[in-house]
Amino acid sequence: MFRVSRESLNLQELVDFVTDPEAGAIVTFIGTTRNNNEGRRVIALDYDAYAEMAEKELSRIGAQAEQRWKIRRMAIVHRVGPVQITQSSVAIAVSAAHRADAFEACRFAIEEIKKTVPIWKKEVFEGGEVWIGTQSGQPLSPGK
Amino acid sequence: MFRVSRESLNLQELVDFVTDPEAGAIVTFIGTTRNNNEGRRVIALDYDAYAEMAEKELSRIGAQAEQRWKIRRMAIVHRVGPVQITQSSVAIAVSAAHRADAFEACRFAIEEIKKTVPIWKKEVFEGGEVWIGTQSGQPLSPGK
Amino acid sequence: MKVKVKFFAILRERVGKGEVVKEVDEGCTVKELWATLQKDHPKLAGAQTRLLYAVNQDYVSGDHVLKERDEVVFVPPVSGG
Amino acid sequence: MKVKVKFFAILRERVGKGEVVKEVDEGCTVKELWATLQKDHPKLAGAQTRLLYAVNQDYVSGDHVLKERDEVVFVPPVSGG
Repeated sequence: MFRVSRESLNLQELVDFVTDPEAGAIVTFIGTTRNNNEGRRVIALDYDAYAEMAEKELSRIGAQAEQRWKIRRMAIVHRVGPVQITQSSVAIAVSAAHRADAFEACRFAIEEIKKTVPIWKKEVFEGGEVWIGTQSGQPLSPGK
Repeated sequence: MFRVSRESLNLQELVDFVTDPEAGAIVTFIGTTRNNNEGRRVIALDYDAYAEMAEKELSRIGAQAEQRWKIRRMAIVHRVGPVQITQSSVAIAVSAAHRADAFEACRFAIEEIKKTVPIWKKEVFEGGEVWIGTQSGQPLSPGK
Repeated sequence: MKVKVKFFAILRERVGKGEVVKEVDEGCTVKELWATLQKDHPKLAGAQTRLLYAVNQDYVSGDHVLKERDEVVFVPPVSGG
Repeated sequence: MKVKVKFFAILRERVGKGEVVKEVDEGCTVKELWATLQKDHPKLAGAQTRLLYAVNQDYVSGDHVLKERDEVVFVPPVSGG
């Protein structure tokens, strides 16, 4: 299950999806909107996604994790649209026979999501808003 | 929330407990009964606990984690009694401002549980049963 | 030939819409397409911020040659999670 | 004086009950209590398997001296999780 969704995330749905009789461990990660960032008072995060490609990239992360670790199943759902304080923007669940694999694959997944998946967060804070990762007000031009 | 319980575990309850406006990450671990172990076909695990002391030890693990990592909240619930295949024996949830702390503290908690908390699992498998960690049929005598 | 360009995040805001269809010459690369877009939308022009390129939902290099009906996305630094 | 001993897991099964109250002498250590219990319950006697000791829900060493009404638990290798 690799999905971009406008609805609020249901962790239990992911856990049910990865539940497996051969699994002895399930590790989950949830990213939640924090009320502060770099000294700013955050009101909400607002996510935009290139959804079709993002789902493809999430599947690729799942396939990579399966190659690197002995895992049973993985599920990732990323939300788009506004995500209020304490609400979840991303949920990952991984099952494995043994816990070390589940922990490492789950950690890998969130690190990769932050690197390669075409999803962007705009931070709405008291006094303004900013697309994270993009210097505010600076013009854009292509890399190599 | 550090608890030993006879009821089936509710992960969402733990996640709700650790949800915090200062947290950007929640990591959870669930231990589930696997259908096989060391070549045996497992039917169920049956947990016994010295409940009052186990809860004290779980709190101690929480306090240690708070000293070592920058976490917001932690919850651990361990089940006693029979736990069928795919069902959960233990659930841990940790929230933190940043994900590295949440991952490390959660991993620490499950490793410590397996070392110090007075809870024991009996594996019921096809053809017999065994208390894990105790050589079957061998008499017992004190250490140092 | 025609290609479709989709804009997301800060690019969507600067262009003021999520999608344009562009007429480009045979042999046009994604990097060349970007240069054309900067002329159409002056707010896209300017200094150096790392962009990646995706064509039909796969990352490609800047000298990737476009084909009829390709879906092109210029990917500002991602920040999901 | 009297102390309460609780049995769990494999010890509970071998003794056939979860709890006994034992009369012990002043100055009795947990290790000495274990020796007494082995006489009462021959199934507890025998070779070397690591046991830990807990008194009133804290781990203690074998030479910990018992007090009236202490709650004593002999802890076989734990296997929670």
